[in-house]
Parts: sequence; C-alpha cells; structure tokens
Amino acid sequence: MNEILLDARQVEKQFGGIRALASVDVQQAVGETLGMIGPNGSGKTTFVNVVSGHLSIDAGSISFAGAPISGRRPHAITRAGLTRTYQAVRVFSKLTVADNLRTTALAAGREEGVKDSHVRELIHWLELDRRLDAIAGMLTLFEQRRLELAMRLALRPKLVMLDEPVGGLSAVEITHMMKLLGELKTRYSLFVIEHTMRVIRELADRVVVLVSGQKIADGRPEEILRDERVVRNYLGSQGA
Amino acid sequence: MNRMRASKDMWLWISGAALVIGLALATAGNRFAAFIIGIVFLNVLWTAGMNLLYGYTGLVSMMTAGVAGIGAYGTVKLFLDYGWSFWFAVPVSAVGAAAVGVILGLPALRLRGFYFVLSSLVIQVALTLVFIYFPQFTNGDTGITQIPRPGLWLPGFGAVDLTGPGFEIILGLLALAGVAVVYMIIRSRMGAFIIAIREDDLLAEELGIDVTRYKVMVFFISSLLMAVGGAFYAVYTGFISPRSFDVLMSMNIWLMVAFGGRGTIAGPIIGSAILVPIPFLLQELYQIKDIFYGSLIILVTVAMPAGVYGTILKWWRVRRQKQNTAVAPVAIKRMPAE
Amino acid sequence: MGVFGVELRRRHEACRGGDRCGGGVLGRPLRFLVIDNQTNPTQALAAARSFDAQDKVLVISGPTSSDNALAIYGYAEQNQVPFLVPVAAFPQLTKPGTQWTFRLEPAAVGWGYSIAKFVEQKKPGAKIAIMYSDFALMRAIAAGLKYQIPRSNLTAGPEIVFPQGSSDATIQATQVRAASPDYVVVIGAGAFDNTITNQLLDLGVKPDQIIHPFGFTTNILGWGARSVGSYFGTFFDHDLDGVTAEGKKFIKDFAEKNGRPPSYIENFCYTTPYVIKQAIEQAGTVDRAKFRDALRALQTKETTSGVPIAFDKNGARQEYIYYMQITSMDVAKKEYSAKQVFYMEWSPEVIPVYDLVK
Amino acid sequence: MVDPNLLIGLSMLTTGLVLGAIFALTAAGVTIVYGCIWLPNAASGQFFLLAPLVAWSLSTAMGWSPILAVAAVLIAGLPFAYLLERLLIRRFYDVPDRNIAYFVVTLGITQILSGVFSITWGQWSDQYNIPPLAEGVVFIGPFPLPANRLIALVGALALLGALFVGLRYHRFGRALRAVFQNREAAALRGVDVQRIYLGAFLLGTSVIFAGGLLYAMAYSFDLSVAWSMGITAFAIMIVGGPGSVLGALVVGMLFGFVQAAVSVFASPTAATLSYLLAMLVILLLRPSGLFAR
Repeated sequence: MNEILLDARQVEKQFGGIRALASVDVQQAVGETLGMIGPNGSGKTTFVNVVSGHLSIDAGSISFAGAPISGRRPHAITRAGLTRTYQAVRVFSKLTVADNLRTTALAAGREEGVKDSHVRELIHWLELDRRLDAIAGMLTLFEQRRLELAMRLALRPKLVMLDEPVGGLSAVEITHMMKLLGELKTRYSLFVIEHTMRVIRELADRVVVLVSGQKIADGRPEEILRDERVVRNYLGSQGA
Repeated sequence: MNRMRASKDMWLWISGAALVIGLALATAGNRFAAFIIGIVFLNVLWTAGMNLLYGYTGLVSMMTAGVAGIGAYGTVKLFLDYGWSFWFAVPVSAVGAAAVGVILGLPALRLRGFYFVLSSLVIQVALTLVFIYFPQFTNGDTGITQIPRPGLWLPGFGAVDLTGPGFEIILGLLALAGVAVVYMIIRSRMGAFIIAIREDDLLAEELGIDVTRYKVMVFFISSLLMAVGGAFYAVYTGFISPRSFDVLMSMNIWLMVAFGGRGTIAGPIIGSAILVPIPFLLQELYQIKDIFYGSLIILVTVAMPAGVYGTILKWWRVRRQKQNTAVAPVAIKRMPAE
Repeated sequence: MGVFGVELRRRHEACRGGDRCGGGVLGRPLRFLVIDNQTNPTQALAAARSFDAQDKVLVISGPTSSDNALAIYGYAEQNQVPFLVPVAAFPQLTKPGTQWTFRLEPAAVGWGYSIAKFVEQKKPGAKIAIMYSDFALMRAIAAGLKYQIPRSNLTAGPEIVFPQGSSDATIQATQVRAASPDYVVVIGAGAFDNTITNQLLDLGVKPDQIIHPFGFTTNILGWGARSVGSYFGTFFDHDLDGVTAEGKKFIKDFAEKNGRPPSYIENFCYTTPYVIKQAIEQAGTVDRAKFRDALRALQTKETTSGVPIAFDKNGARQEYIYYMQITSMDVAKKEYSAKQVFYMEWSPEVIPVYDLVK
Repeated sequence: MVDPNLLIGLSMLTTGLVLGAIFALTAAGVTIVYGCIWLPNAASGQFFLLAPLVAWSLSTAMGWSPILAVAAVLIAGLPFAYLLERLLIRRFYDVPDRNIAYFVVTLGITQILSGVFSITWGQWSDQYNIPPLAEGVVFIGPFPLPANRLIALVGALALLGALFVGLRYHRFGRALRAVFQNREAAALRGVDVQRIYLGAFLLGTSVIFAGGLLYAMAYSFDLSVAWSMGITAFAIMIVGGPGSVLGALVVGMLFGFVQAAVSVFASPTAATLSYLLAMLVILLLRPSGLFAR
C-alpha cells in the first residue's frame, strides 16, 4: 500500500445522544479512489463534515498527509490540501462564473485569477469557457457541478471529497460526468460518496460501507457489492 | 490593461477632489449650505465604512455610531484636556476606538446573521449608557460644547484658516479618501474574499479563506473610518453628546447605504447626498421626520432591496444584455462531445 | 432622546408663536427655533446656523430643554450670536465667561438651594429625603439641595437615584418611609414622577411631606387628586398672589385656547419676545453686539407677575422662585388651585453653581 | 411601628411579582412571534405603548370606563395586527435570512410609530394615567398594595397561565409549537404553516398589547416606556431562548425580581445594566438561550 493520505481512527460523533459516527476507522492511500456507501442517515456526510472541519469530533483522531487535522478550522484544512463538495451544489450563486473562479484562485494564492494557466486549463477542460460571464445561479445543475469541481481543483488539492457528484443529473450527464471523474482519478486522490452504484463500481478502488454510523465493510468494490451483510443492510433496501 | 485602469482611476480621483473642493468653495458664501455640505461629506465617510461592513461583507452592524462616539470623545479628551495637537489626537484615538470596537465586536463576529445584528445593537446601547454614566470622560447627557476648530500649519501655505471653507475641503478630501480606501480594498484580493464571505461564508471558509480574520480586518478598517469621522464631527460641529452617537445614527448610516445601493462604490455616496440634506432643508417638517425615515426604511427593504444606484445598475445591465442578445444570441447549453 | 428614555419633556406650544411682536421688530425678523428633545443635536446646530447665516436673525431663542441647548450655546458663543433661552435650567449655559447667552429660567442648582431655604423656614432641622431620576437636570437640582442641607442646619435623609427608564419605586419608597423623613423631595422624569409620588402616598407618606422642585400644569395634574396638600416650586402660576392684569388676561386666553391653565414654561415663552423687544428698544439698533449689551443692562419686570428681570455678567437671571401648596384638583376638568406659601429672590452665585455642576 | 425589613421584603415581593409578570407576558408575546415566524419585532416596545395610549384617549378624552377602553383596545388590536400581517409581514415569509429583513422593517415601524406618537399624544400630554379600576389599598400583612396594582398583577398572572395552558393543550397551540420546532416537518404533517404564522402574529401582538395595558394600569407612563420595555422584552427573549414561552416566563419573572432586589442591595442603575450584560453574555456564549429545546 502507498503512503497514507487520510487517516481517521476511532472517530466518534454524537448528535444529542444519537451516535452518528461510532468508532469509525477509514484510511486512504495517496492516489487511491475511495468510495463510501450506505443508506440515508448512515453518517456518510457527517464523516465528510468532520474530516473537512465543519463539525468537531467527540473522540478519535483524524490526520491528513501525516499531520493531525482534527480540531483545525475548515479553511486551514483546505489549505492543507483537502477539499470537498456538497450534496446540494454549492457555488456563489449570485456571482458570475468568472468571479467564482477568480475568488477561488486568489484564495489559493494564484494572483492572476482566471488568467492563471492552471485555472484556464480547468475552465477549458470542464467546458465553462462560454459561460464565464453568466451568473452562477442561472447555470444548469450540470454546469454548476462542473463549476464546483473547477473551483475545488483550482485549489490544487491533494484529496477531493465528492459528496454525491452525480446527484440530480440526467443519464446522459452522468455518463459525461463519469468520463470527467475518470480522468480526474488519474491525477488526484478522490473520496466519493454515491448512491449510484455504477459510479462506485467504475470509479472506486476500494469501498467503505457505513450503516448507522458503523463501518460494516471495507474492501474492493466487486467483493463489497457481493458481501452478504452489505446487500442485506443497504443494497437490498435499495432494490439494486 | 492594468495601467489603463490605474490611469483611469487616477483621473477619477482627481476629478473627485476637484468636485469636493469646488463644492466647498461654491458654498463658502453661505455658511448654512456649507454646513450641509460638510455634514454630507462626513456621512460619505461614515457610509463608506458601513458599506465595507454591510455592503461588501454582509455584516449589519448597529454599533457604528458607538465606535464613532469613542473616536470623538477620545479625540476631544486628548485635544482639550491633554492639550494634544488635534492632528495627532485623531489617529491615536481612531486606532484606539477601532481597537475597542474590534475587542467589543470580536465575540459577536463569531455569530451569524440576526444574532450578530442583535449583539451589535446591545453593544451600541451599552456604549450609549457608558457615554451617559461616565460624565468624568463625557460630561454625561449634557454633552461637551464649544469644542474649538483646530489650527493647521501646512508647509508652503503657512497657517491655514479652518474656520471657513478650509474645513469643508478637508472633510471632502477625507470622505474621498475613505471611499478610495474602500475602492482599493474591493479591487484587491481582500475584496474578492469579503464578497465571498457576504455571499456564502461557509463556502468561503471551505475554499480556504480565513473568514474570521477577514471579518475582523473589515471590522477594524470600517471602525477606523467611523472613528475618524466621529473625531472630525466633534470639531466641525463644536458639540458632542451621547445623542450625537446613538442607535438612530447607526440606523441612519445603514439606511443611507441600503437606500443608495449596498455593495456599490457610488451607492452610499448617492444615499448620503440625498438623505442627509432632507431634515436640514425641511426643518419646518421636523415633526414628520421620523415617519418619513421609517417609511423609507420599509420602502427600501420591500421594494428596492438593491437601492437607488443598484436598481439603476440592474436596469442598465438588463438593457445592455438585451442589446447584446440582439447581436449575438447566447448559445444554448452545448452538450460536450463524447 | 437617550436610548432609555425621553429626556424630561416639557411643553412648548406657547413658545412657537412669538406673536406678541407681530413677526419682527425694527424690520428684523424674529424667528423661533422649533426644537424639541427628539431633535438630533446636528439638526439643532443646522437650524441655529440657518437662522444665523440664512435669515441673519438678531437673536436666536428657542425652547430648548435637552442637550440641544448646550449645542446651540456653543454655536452662539463661537459665532457671536445673541442666544436668549426661555426654558433651560442647565447652569452651564451661563458659566463664567459666557458672552452671548442669556437665561430667563433660574438655574436648576438654585432650585435645589431654594428647597433647603424653604424647608429651613418651615421646619428648622427637618430631615429631607431625596428621590431623583438620573438626568442632568435632576442631578443639578439634587446637587444644589445637598449642598445647602447642612448649611441650612437640616438633616440629610436617604438619597435614591433612579436610572433612566425606571418604572417602579415601591421598594425605594418603602426604604424612604422606613427612615421617617420630614420631607421627601421627588424629582422624577416624566411619568415616573407620578409613579414615585403615588407610591409614596400609597405607603402612607402624607401629601404635605412631599416637595416637587418644579410643577407645571400637566405634571401637577399627573400627580393626581391624592397629592392635594403637597408643595411644588414654580416661577409662575395662575394662583400666584401677584398676578398682574396682563397676567390675568394671559391666563384666561391661554386656558380658553388650551383647556388648561398655563404654567411657568408658557410664561417664560410669553415673556421672551417682550424681553427682546425691550432690549431692542433700549439698544435703538439691530446690531448684535449692541443688542447684547442692552440685554446685559436690562432692568425690567415680568409683565404677568411683576417679578424683576435682570441678568448678571454671565447672562444668568437674577434668581427667584415660588413655592405653592396644592389646595384642590379636578383632573378630569384639568383644573387645580394652589396657594403661594413661599417666595425668595437671590443672586445666582450665592452658591457655587458652576462648581456643583460641571 | 412595623419592622422596616418586613415592609421592604414585602415591597420587594410585590414589585418583583408585578414587574416580573408584565415582563414575562410581554416577552412571551415577542417570543411567540419570533419563535414561530422568525420575526424579531423591534417595534414591540412601540406596540406595548400604543395600546395604553389608545386606552388613555378613550378613557380620558372620550370618557369611556377604563374596563371598556381596555377591552376595546384589545379587540381593535386584532384587525390592526391582521392588516399589518397582510400588507407587510407576509411578503417576507419565503425570504432566506428573513429575520434580518424583519428586524430592519420593524425598526422602520418603530421610527414611524414614535414619529406618530410625538405629533399626536406627545402634543396632548407628557404623561398619561389611565383612571384606576379600583380605588384604595389592600393590606398584605402590614404592607399596603394599591387595589389597582393588585388587579394588574392578577390579570397578568391569569393571562400567563392561560397562554401556557393554551399553547400546551389547545389544538392551535399544539400546531404553533409544532411550527416552532420544525416548520418543514409541520408542513409535511399537513399543518397550514401560513395560517399558523398569521395566528402567531395575531396572538403575539395581542399579548404585547395586553402587557402594555396591564403596565398602564399599574403605573403612570410616558413615551419613553417604549424603548425601555422593547429592550427589556428582547433581553428576556434572548436569555430565555427565542421561541420558548417557558423561558420568557421564568426569565421575565427573574428580571422582575432582579430589578426589585438589586435596587435594594445595589443602585437601580446596576439593575438596568445587568439586563444588557445578561443578554450579551447569553448571546455570545449560548445564542439559543437558557431554555432552548
């Protein structure tokens, strides 16, 4: 196994007596694409929230790229190279696409903003060239998803955590997004929460299954998707 | 491109300076009109600070008058009781007032939305009480009267008379400088960040922007502008009392920004220029002043959330877009090729 | 207006007209500043400036009872405009060195002084409790009273300060009652004055133990019929012994128009144009400095009561006060009657007015 | 001679009860509106003043009996609140962050009302007394309590009790509480949220009116009451927890007794400052208040 990038150990999170995360262990290696699946309310998004610093943990430890990050504020974690997206797409919806990207580039310390070569490549690759002057909130959902992705990649992260990257997209758009994520996978470490099994099957090198805040399985997708407990606890209920 | 912008900006500021000097000189013969102009200038400075805070960062602070009051009382204390030069007392007390403002406001800055508004309101009320109940510093609710205008000695000019239009010119240049500070901040990295904070502070933080740090910086800078304005207000009008810096003043400054157009450079200037003279010119109607202001607040919030200038800008943008559409229709979303 | 309350409100309608001078004297306009305590000081200053620079008035005068008086005072002194204040009792308006400001109403510190003199004459050695609201005016009255109590060989009882915005005084009234003072001086702001008075009466304090430093019609009626027998200070009342024929006409006309008798505030406003007219006639010109000098030298009398009017070198009025005892009241009809029980005149600086209030 | 400490103790008790009950009632009105609609009504102090001013005019200038005047004001308050909701309040129901918009709008209403007061009632008098419903004093042990103030106290406690029971057991009260807790969930369960908003605004505003009327029965009042009461009610709501009627009740009573007790042991000025301090501390440390669910 490669060098460990994300290392979460015995992570605990409670909400008013309910254990949202119960002693969860997750390790991710550099270059690896890790999938996380589980029923609604199983704690997947909570896990991303504690890793990205939006929620504090009650017990356990999280380290990233060799340094502990639990207790640090979200912006510091972002600067350490960990970025994330949200289930509901999140961009500055009243600003233009260009301003969204410019702000992000400046936040990453790239003074040229949209003219930065890396940012321009991203714009081109994610086909946002013709939408730069549009107000972000007026874009289609798929365009917003691509903008969101462009913003995260402009930060030059070491790890991108994607919370349901194809949620709400049409079949054609999913195919397109899959192609983009496939290319992304070759250059970045990805962490993907998804309900669409196709995404997990095609993208993930390894899959972690959360049920009621507990990790019940961890392994290669083809094994996991056949695992009896997983099928009973999650896939069965999905009818997949 | 950048050089072009810089030179265009330079011309803008020079004509701005010419405009304020011209206004001050034009009203030199009429001390009443000059006074209105002077108060408008002060309010332009105050609204510039409020605009940075509310218009660009999205923080509705109700304690701005209190901070201006600290600047004013501090300056007057140093100037009159300790015999400092006014020009030295202003920066010292302004930095002091801004520091006090930040220390008081710091815990509140962690709060979001309405809770920040309310905390700042409570702090404002408490500051007013401090102004009233610490008469050894403030002379209590009767106020401090007969504050003299400072003298000024400029190399090359010698002693400058500040009892006439000289002071209005200084106020005008000060206002211009305040607006320029805000303009430069908005053009900078920091500007992009605070706008991001206004739009979505969680997302801003997620993108690696230290939200708290920028909020504190903005709060400090705007407090500085408020406090400087307060100090000049004291010597310009010659009188300060707790009521000069009460919550109604905070609200009025907010109203000028909202009415003129938040988050635009010109909006608050327009707001000040329209709203400040009204109570002075309609003195006979002083009784309905509160009703007028209250109605205006509601009107702006309900019907014109972008303010006068913001509404004009929007209308202009829509018009331009329509023209553009006529020339080259915006392409319908292009499906990327496999 | 402070956040916690309107500064003592007093009624100014009678001052708005200035109709006694028919719009002007010697061709110069006579204009009255209309400023109440809701007006922001900046606006008060703008109004003063407008009268000075735009209208070129000879004299600024206006009913100003709040900090606005001090604001305009500063303007008047700095810009050398005569400023005649009908109703504002802050001593600072005539502090030593004042050149252009004249005050018709005696200073509040003196009111406090006169209470002690009044009690000294009524009941030597009496014990006096003070209950007052924390406003500049009330503090000044209390300061004068506290200064004079030992000098008049009186005994100081409990002293209670209420913050601006208080609404209940039951406990404090109980405390005061427990100390059994001979007199309680009540100096509340606005409606709270009524509350203190009534709560003292509830607890068994007798009306004739209560002294209000000042009483004007609306607040006398506010104390209610229960307070018949209590004392109040004033500078003019419809039941004064010495009301002149002109004074009687003024009272009658005012009552017909407003449905209640006038009090000292309206009387000061009535007197102001008369004083201005006298001074202009003496000066024989409408030059501001000469007018100021004429005011300084003025020796005249209130036309309504015959009380002398003269100013000292700082522009302070030669002071005087009446104490009245309420004899009957009909709140519904807005009527009361009172009898004059004490009168005194004194020079402002028999007490250190300007040291007691900064 | 009665023991002065007993008298002072009894006066503290009655003052604490009267002030506390009126504070609690007013804050309950404010908190119902905020908890349900998310409307922090900055004009609640002006509403608190409006009701007794109208009652004062009716009972003195028009010569109505005080009981009739009070009842008339309470009834007339309903269409007033209804109109306000229809014309202004409902426009913001779907605005995100609407509490800030509401705060600003109600500050505007505050300005308008205080302007109206100063050119109307402010010209007519500078202090107002509503004629007492009952004359005389009732002795509580050795302590004389005016009958009128006793009526105000009983009225306030009765209203508080009714409010508390009504919110807990009445159908509308339960729906209101459901909306307090989670408006989406309540909407999903078939509660007509907009109707509940309207109901909450009418109820909360009427309760504030009632608080003002009871205050005016207990004390003389003037225009400055609006500011001090508005701030006090807000402080109670914040400390008790916005939306918590129980919090308003407990903290309101507490504030009443604090004002009563502090003025015995320290200066009355300290009591006023202590409200502000309590509010600030709670805002900074626990913005959801002491009685948050």
